[in-house]
Parts: sequence; C-alpha cells; structure tokens
Amino acid sequence: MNEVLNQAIVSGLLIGGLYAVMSVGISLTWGVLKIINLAHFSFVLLGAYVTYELTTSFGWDPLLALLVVIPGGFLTGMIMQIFFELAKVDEFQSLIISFGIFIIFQSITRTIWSADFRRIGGDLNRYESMSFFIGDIAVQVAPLLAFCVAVAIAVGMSLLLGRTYFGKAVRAIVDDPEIARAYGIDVRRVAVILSGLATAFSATAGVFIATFQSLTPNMSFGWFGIVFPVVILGGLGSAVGALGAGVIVGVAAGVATTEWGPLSASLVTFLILIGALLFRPQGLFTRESST
Amino acid sequence: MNALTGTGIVKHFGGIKALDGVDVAIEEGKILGLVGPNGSGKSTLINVLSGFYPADQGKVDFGGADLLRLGPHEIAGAGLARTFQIPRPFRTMTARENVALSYMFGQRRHSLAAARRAAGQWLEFTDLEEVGDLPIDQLTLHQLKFLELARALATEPTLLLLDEVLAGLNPTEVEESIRMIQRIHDQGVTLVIVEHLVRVVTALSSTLLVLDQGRVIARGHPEVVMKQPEVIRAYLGSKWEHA
Amino acid sequence: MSRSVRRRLQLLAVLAALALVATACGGDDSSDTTAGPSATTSTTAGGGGDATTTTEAMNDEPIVVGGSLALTGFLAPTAAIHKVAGDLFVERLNASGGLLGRPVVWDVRDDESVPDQAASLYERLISEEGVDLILGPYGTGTITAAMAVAEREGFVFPHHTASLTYAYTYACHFPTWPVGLKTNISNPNIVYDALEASGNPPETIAFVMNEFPGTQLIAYGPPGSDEGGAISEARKRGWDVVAEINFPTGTSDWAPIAAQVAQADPDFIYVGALGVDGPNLLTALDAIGYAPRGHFYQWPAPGPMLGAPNAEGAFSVATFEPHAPFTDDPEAAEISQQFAEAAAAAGLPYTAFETQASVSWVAWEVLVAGVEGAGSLDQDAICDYLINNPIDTLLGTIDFNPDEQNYYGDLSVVKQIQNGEWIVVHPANVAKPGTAPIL
Amino acid sequence: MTTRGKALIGFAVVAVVLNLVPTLVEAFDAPGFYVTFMFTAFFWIAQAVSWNILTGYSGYFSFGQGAWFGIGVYTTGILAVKHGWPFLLALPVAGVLAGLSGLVLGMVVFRLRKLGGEIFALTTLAIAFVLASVARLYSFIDGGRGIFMTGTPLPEFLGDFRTAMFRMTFVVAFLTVLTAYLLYESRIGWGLFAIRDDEPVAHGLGVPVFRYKMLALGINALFGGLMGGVWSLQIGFVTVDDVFNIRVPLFVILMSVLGGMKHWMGPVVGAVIIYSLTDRLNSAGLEDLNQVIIGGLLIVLVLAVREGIYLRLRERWKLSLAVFAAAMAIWTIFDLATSLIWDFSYASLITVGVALLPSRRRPGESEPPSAGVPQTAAASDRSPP
Repeated sequence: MNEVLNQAIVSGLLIGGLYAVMSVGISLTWGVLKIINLAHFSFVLLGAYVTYELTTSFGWDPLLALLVVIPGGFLTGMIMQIFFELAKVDEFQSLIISFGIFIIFQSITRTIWSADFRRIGGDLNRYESMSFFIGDIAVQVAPLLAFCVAVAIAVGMSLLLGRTYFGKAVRAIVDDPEIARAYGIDVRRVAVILSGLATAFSATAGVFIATFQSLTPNMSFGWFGIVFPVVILGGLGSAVGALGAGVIVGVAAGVATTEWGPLSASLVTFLILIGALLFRPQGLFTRESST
Repeated sequence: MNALTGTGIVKHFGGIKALDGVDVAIEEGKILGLVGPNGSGKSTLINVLSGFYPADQGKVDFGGADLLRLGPHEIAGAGLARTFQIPRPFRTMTARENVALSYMFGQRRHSLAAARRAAGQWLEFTDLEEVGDLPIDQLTLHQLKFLELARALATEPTLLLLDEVLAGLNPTEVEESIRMIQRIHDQGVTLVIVEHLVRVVTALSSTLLVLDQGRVIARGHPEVVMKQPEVIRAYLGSKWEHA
Repeated sequence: MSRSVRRRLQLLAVLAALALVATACGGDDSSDTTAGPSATTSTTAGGGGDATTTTEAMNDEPIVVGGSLALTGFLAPTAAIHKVAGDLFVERLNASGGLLGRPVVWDVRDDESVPDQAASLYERLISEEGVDLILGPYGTGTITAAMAVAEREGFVFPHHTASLTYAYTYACHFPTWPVGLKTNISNPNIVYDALEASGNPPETIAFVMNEFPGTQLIAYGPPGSDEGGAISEARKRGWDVVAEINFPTGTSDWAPIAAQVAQADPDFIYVGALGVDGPNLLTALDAIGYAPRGHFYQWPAPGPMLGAPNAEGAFSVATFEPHAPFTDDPEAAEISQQFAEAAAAAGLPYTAFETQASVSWVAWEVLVAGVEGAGSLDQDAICDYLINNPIDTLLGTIDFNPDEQNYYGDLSVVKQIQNGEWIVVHPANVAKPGTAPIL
Repeated sequence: MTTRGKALIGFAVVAVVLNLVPTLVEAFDAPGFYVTFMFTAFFWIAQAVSWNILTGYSGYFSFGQGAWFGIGVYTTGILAVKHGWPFLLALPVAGVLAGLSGLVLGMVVFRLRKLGGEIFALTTLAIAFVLASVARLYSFIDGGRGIFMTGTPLPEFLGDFRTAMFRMTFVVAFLTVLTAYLLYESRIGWGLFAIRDDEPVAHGLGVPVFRYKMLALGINALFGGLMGGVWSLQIGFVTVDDVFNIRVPLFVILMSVLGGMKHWMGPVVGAVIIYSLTDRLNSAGLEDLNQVIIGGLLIVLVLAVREGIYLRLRERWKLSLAVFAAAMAIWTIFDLATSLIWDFSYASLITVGVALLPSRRRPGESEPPSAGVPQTAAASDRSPP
C-alpha cells in the first residue's frame, strides 16, 4: 500500500501546483483589489479552449498556446479592471457583476465549442500522459510544468511585491487605498496591471488543464470546490500561500483517496479548510498582520 | 463613594504592556480627567473599562459587578457608556434612529415605539433636533460628536466615558462642547474625560489621573498634579505638544 | 408570424428598451458601463426568430411537441446530441408529411440540468403553453421530475435516458433506452458474455464506479434489495473482485485512483463511467505507466474515449453503431449520414449516430407510432396503443410490457474500440461482420 | 392605528387573496401553471428573504443557503421516504434540524475572537461542501443512490399536488416574510441593523450581539430548511449534486442584492423579478441567449440601482404603481401576450424601468422615518464624508 500512497502524495503535490495557478488570480484580485472576481473561472476555461483550438485547428504544440493566452489574458484582465474602476464597484457588487460576466462567457464558450466534451488527444498532445519515473514513482510532466509555473509565479510575485516600487504600491493599496492615493500612488494603474497579471495566471492554468483533461463549459463550476479552499487556506492576496495551499489540498485529497476512498477526498479537504478558518483565519501562509 | 473602582488592570498587545497594573477610582458624581502623553494607555483604559478590549488581569468593581467579566452589552446594561474620539455612528440610520437604538438597548430595555418617541429629548438636549432626520453623512464633525454624546446619554448611563470629545473642533465648537459636558455633569452623570487639551481637563475635572507607559504616575487635584515633576517629565520627555 | 416568434420578439423588445433606459439614465455614477449587455440584447433581437422550426409551408396548425433538454448545466455535453437528433427527426418527419397530416414543431426548452426546473417547465408546457405532446428530457433526475408532472397531467411520456429502471411506475411512461427492468443483472451479463466469448475471460476484475445513482444501480442493484448487480454477477462467474472503488461525480484528479487500480492490477477493469471519466482514468493510468489488459466503460462520451491513451480494446455497451449490420437498412444508413452532417453543423466534436442519438430517435419513433396508431392526440388512446402494440423502431421491434413497468428486456449490445473505432462485437448476430470481442 | 397594525392587516389581506388563486385557477379553467409559477416564486421568496434576515439585516454575508436548503431537502427525504413518516410531520423536523445546524455553526464561528465577514462567508460556503461529502459517504443519507420523492403521500386536505405545493410553500413563505417584517419593526431588527453598521459600537451600546446574530442565523437556517423540506417534492428525485450546488446560494444573493438588502421587502421584489424573468426567458425559448441576457441584466441592474430596486420603487411608489397598473391593463386588455404570467412579467419589467429613472433626490429631502431605516439606506451609495 505504501507505494500507492507515495504515488498519491507525489501526484497530489504536482496537481497542487496546478490548483495554485488556477487560484492565484482570484486570490490576488480579492486580497489586493477587493474584487471577488468569479470571471476568473471563465478565464481558466477560455485559456483551455483557446489552447484546444490552436492545437486542433493549427497543429500547435499545446504549450505554444501560452504565447497567445498570456498576453490575451493580461489584456482581458486590464480591460476588466478598467471596467470595475469606472463602475466603482464594492466587494459584493463585484461578486454579482463578475458572476454576470461569468455566465455570459459560459454561454459564449458553449456557442463556439458546443457543450459536448472536447479533448486534445493522440498525436496532437504529447503532454497528455507524459511522465518519467523516479524509482517506482511516476512524475507526470504536465502537472510538473504547472507546478513549476506556480513556483515561478510565487517567487516572481514575492520579488515583485517585495523588491519593487510596484510592490510597495500594491502593499500600500492593501493597507488603505485612500491613503495610497493621497501619497500619489496611481492606484488605478497599479490595479489594472495587477488584474492583468492575475488574469494571465488564470488563463495559463487553462493551458495546462487542456493538456490532460477533457473540456466542457460546465466544468468551471467544479473548480469552485478546489479554488476556494486554496484561496482561503493560502490567505487572500498571497501567491506563495496559494502554492502552499494548493499543495496541501492536492496532497490531502490524494492521501484521503488512497486511505479512505475517493468519496472522502472532498470531506477531508473541507474539514482542513474549516479547521484553518477557525484557527488561522488569516490563512496558513501569511503572517498575522499587526494592524 | 466610588462609582467605579479598578485595581491592577493589565492589558498586553503582543509584547507591549499597554496597561501595566493600573488602579483607578472614580468618585460618584464627579469628573475624572484622564491625561497622559500619546500612547500612555488612556484610550486603552477606556476600551478596557467599556469592554471593547478584554483585560488580561485586574478587577473592576462597578456597582457590585466585576466589569472585566462582563461583555460590552452587559456593561452598558450596568449603566456605563462611552463615546468615540472618531465618531462611529450607524451609517444607515438617521441621527434620531441612532439615538433611538441606544435607548432601546442601553441600560434598560425599551420597545421600539417608546424609543422612537423618546429619541427627541436627547436630540434636543444636544441641539441635533434639526438634523435628526437627515442621512448621517450630511452631518458635520461637530454634529457627529454631539451625536456620540446623545447616543451615549440615551443609554441612560450613570458613568460616561468621553474619549476626546474636543479633538478636531474649532474654538467656538470647543466652547460649546465644554458647556455641553458641564450640562451633562449637572444631570448627575459621573464622567471620565480623556482630553488632549490639558487646560480644559484641568478646568473641568475634580480629580486628575496621569498615565505614562501604561502606569499611573500621578493622581489627585488637577492643579497639584500638573505641577508634579514626574508629570512634567512625562509630558516634556515625550514629544507631546501642549495645545 | 407564429405566436412563439412574436412572443420572443416582444420580450426582446421590452428587454432592449429596459437596457436602453439603464444605459441612458441608470447609474448615478456609471453611465458608461452598460453598453456591452445592451448591445448584445439589441443585436440578438433580429435573430430571435430563426430558432423555431418554421413550417408555414403547410397550412394546418402544427402539432407541438413540448420538452426540455439540459442545454446548459452538467448534463449539457450529452444533451447536445439529443438536441441534434430531435431536430433531425422532426425535420424528416415534416418532410415526409408530418403527423396526422399536420406539421410538427418541437418546442424544446432548457432545463439547465435541474430537476425542479424540469418539473416546472413541463407543467408550463402542458398547462400554459398547451403543447399537444411531450417528450422526456435528458438525464435521470430531470426525467424523474418531469415524469411526475406527466403522470399528474395524464400525458404520455416517452423518454430515452432514465437509468433507474426500478423506480418508474407510471403506466404511460415509455422508456426507449433498451435496458430491461433488471438492468443491474442483465446489463453486466451481456458484457460478461462478450468477455467469455473472447475465449479469454478475466480471472480478476476491479470495479471503479461513479457514485451516480444509475451506475450504482448497475453495480449493486436497487437500494434496499438483495438482487445485487455487476459485482455479485462477476463473483457468480467465479471471477475474483480485487478492487471496488467508488468515486464522486465530477472527479477531476484521477492520479490516486489510478495508482490503486494499477496496484490491484486486475485482468479486467469495469468502470462505471459517465462522460469523460473513462478518458480521464486512462490518461492517469498511462501517466503512471500502466496499461489495462481489459477494460469496460458504462456510459462514456464516445469521442473523447477514442483519443484517450490505451483506449484500444475498451469495451462499452451500445444500442446502435453506424456500421453493418445496423446500417443494412438504407433508412438507418441515411439517418446516420444525415445525423453526422447535422452534428458537424451544430459544432459537435464527435458526430457518429450511436447510442445516445439512437435512443433519442426511438423515443420520437415511439411518440409518432403512438399518435398514428391512436389516430388522434388523445393521450389515453396513445398510451393504450403503445402498451398493446409492438412498435417498429430503428433498434428493431419493441413491445412495452406493462408487467415489467413497460420495460421489454435488455437489448443492449457490446461494442469495443478496435483499430481506433467503436465497433459492435457482441452478440454475434449484430456484430460487425468479421469482428469478435478481443481480450 | 399603528404602522405595524396596518401592515399586519395588509399581510392578512395578501394572504387571503393569494390563497384564492388555486381556487380561481380551477374555477376559470386557467392554466395550472399559474399555480406552479406562484409556488416557485414562493420558494425563492422564502429562500431570499430568510437569507436576507441574516445577511441583509446583520451584515454577515452567507453562502450557506444551499446548506440549509439541502438539510431540509434531505431531512424530509429521509424521514418521509426512507422511514415512512407522514410528510407534514417530517417537514417541521427539516426546519428544526436546519435551524439547529445553523445554531451549531453560530456557536463556533460567532465565538471566534477575530471573525472577519469574509471568514464567515467562506465558512458557510465550506459547510455546504462538507454536507455534500457526508451525504455521499453515508448511505443512510444518500450514499450515491438518491431519494425518490415522487409519490410521497400528502394529506388529502391539501388538495391535489399543485394545490398542496401552493399551500405549503405559501405558509412557509408567508411565515418567512412575516418574520422578516416583524424583526424589521422590532428591537431585534434594529439591533441587527446596528450590528451591520458597526458591531463593536452596537455591542457597547447594549446590543447583545452574540444572541442576536445566533437568532438571525437560526431563523435563516430554519426557514431555508423548512422550504427545502417542502421543495424536495418538486425536485422529485433528490441527489447530492442537484441539492448541494451553488444554484440556491447564488440565486438568493442575486435576488436580494437586486431587490435591495436593507429592507424586508427587497428580497421579495428581487425574487419575483428574477424568477419571473428567468421563467419567461425560458418560456420564450431563447436558449443560449437566456444566460447572456440574465448575465447582462445582472450587471446593468447592479450598477444602475445599487441600493436595490425596491427602495427606488418605493421612493416613487405612486409612479411605479401607476406604471405597473397601466402596463398590466394594456397588456391584458389588448391581449398582447398569451397568458397572465406574460402580462405580469412585462408589467414588472416596465416597472423596473421606473426604478432606473435617474434619481432627483436632493439633500435633506427624505420621507419621515415611517418604517425605520429605508430612506437613509437609499443614501448609502454615497461615500462617507
């Protein structure tokens, strides 16, 4: 049984990286910009479908889709944030507006690609089940790449937020947007860039999902149960937290599946989540703020 | 006869001792002035007495009950009320509704209908009748400060803690506010006032309590206390400016 | 202009006006934010009309068949197939003179995969919109909810995809998924017979079952009964059940399940799969370097299965595949052909006319046969006719048996992926000529 | 006569009139769907209004409506079907069990020293997922087999299925709205509003915040569960995926925000508008466009009428009533649409247009506070000084 457990832990670790990439965009806009942007679920979905289209229609390597998806996501995120800024929405309004955007995108996706399952299979997609072995343990390449991206995002965001003027501006906005504005920080511009980054991250997650899962527009509803635990466990606005939380969720689900069966996976995940909410409400990976 | 007697009150924030064994006694029907440099623990003391912060140690006797074991609403029920330095009205309610709400809860339960009827008297007392039915965000800072008073009074307290009522007001408003405080006192309410304006505190209070770094460094008659060397040192030592 | 088209245009006009008002004067501080949605509304107003099957060429008032499908929601991927099949059927029906000499309109609405929505929708179709006939939605939950309405309103209820055979007692429900009342016994045995017929039946078998009521019924039999199902039937054949894994609907992380399957290393994996469970499991198995020796999938999405790693040799159950002998009948061949074209036009990725589409087709055939047999739209007469007469369908003659809650025996066949295509391999009389189950 | 007295008479009149509907429908041989339409609206009204008692009144944002709803559905399912209880006996148990679950949640989260609104919201979201997992795991609840509710016997005095659903949903919705109103016009309601505005201050002024929050959460869960219990019959076949999903929590949020969360009537209006709109869009058979239109309208309306449609309509209630009556009359008399529901929906939509008219409110010009909070709530979209 040990071998199975080890495999589950490694796979969980890797898939946790993907969860982190899926979640980090929502976490950033929620934590920093106070916008609960459900439209990020659409961006993950669109990223996946665009990858599907580029691969199946033009014969691209699925990962080449990143070249389109990242700038596309960045641009979309910026436009979206400009809209939110102009509309001056608060947290709850953002929830509803972005839900409106979400279901519109769902419809568009369904109209373009139909509700039926899509899958990049066979020769077009060498990542689908590509893996290598360390001892008896298989390491899947697609989730591994997603994991690396998650690490890159976590490190990159830490550097960006910790070492640059942009980062200072972001932290100032988290503390108090009004005061940040008073100190001459162009809050709108920072917000727009941050939203662009966040959306690009979400769309990137879609690329990886397209490499090894079947796509259908409605699958985005299933992500709620993964993304929200990760966002909350990781702490709002924390890329490093999202990575850590993604790994926890992935590994916990893997271990639970192995030990108590697949039906218990979500129970274990959410019990961990509730425990974390009650005992470390600020998230597992953020320091308790003194203010 | 003391309205309130507190002994050995300790309050930590992380590693910082904001209150380090404070003893406080408030004589019934009098005005106690609470002064001290910034960060000396004045506001913390108000917050602990009113139940906003749980104390780490100590005992506060208020009419036979230990305040530190009560929740804020029970403290209000025991007859202690407070105001905030930065006014915190209920923003979706009018001034009248703010006052009615305090009256409904406060020291005694009252029905909504009774509270609606009674709210006017405190608005009148605080000269807020005219703006009583406006949305809160149309009130000036001065009016909001008076609303703090009206709301606190509507709880029908026997002891009222006033946290920097005068901060941010212009000289005319300050004069008006001082008269208001005296009028409140005249009604028989015991008062604790925290104030930056030492001149005002000294004039109003019958006793002064000076805090520095969470400890009581002096207490007694205002004129006497303000001349004590520790007090002068505390004020001058810190970069606190006399107003 | 037909009444329903006018209804649509009217609603769109009011909505457009509302959006205009909102754009023009709504929002104290956000007057420039509403252009998007209002533009969407106005551009679609013109196109609202062509969603109906207009049949103005025929003079008679059309017969309206009401129904719903899960056009959105988690059942939508498969419901899309039923939409294409139904549209095609109605088109062909009208081309050949309609029903009782009248044109037929299929008024199909979106139940969003939500049962209570389906119930309310059928209620509306019957009582407010006054449809003449109804046809069941797609999916067990919505069918069950809609059937309750049909029963209360006394409407004949042909339906194609309800999986819980034991639960339907309405006298005028007509299931066209040909699985039999005791599908938990019959269905696995058809599959197991195919495995025996390969000459190389498994000695060990693992069950990986979706925790979906239909697949649970197959695995364990009806709740509270001791009939058993696929698992106990396998044991009866002396096969060793080496793993029994139930996974929740919508599972997306398959790696830990795959690891357990690989460790059990059975001769045969019986997957109680819906939709893309199959390809997802196969991908995860391949990623850990495991290729199953034999494997079966209950109700997979056929297209994605074909592209999955190590899918060659996968079994499933079927009712129809577009190859001989099914297409020996020229009409069946023509329908398959037309369906493939229509599905491609609707943007479906996999266009073969197979199980889902064929049971949809049969449901329509049953409805039409009932009306024509009764010679009227009288629900009781239609119901009587269907119960008392054998019905010729694409899948052969079926005879609804009221003693078996209108089921009529399990007509399922077994298909397998051979050379990258789904092929019916068992029983021999319907197998593609020259093929047999390979294990 | 007091405001409350008048309102209670109003409630009684509405109750009597509404309860004539099934009889009238039968008498005039009108489409039975009129009844179904109304009881579905009752369902959403009860869900939205009960949610609003917690979230609108106390300010604690909850995603937990699906959990209370689901507990109700499964309780009647298990008791009435698996254990053969009379349905009307199982129903109150559904409400009580949901209410108790709410209280248990409250006991835990409201005791937390630092309970942010977000933490509360997300905990309630997690609860539904936990319940779903538990239901999947244990076969005495579901175990992946579902529960068939069709054919559950109902007492005869309730009439046929449709009428019975109407009566039961009506009673629950009526009690929910009445409770919301009575709270709104009471100390407790005001205490909750104070908690919503500034909880520590409310606490310091004597509001027993813990008790009140528990009460709000308990009432929310109780009515959510009670209506869930009734609704299990309409679902017909109860499964985990159909019950514990984000549909119910999401829709109650949309309805309440759109209608207005600061007044007891807001969610009623929001529920009626959103439900009738989705139903009519569906009836019009616009298929994929449905969702685009719903999504677009959500965006437009949330931006255009931030304080909620109800308060805007109330501000200009004479105009609104006149427009509604006129539209209703025009559509009915000229027979522009095919049924009364269409007439009603058009009239409602056009009336919503009234809410969209730009506000001409001037400072200092507000009604006397006849019903407490509303007229200032209307001003809340202005930023604080």
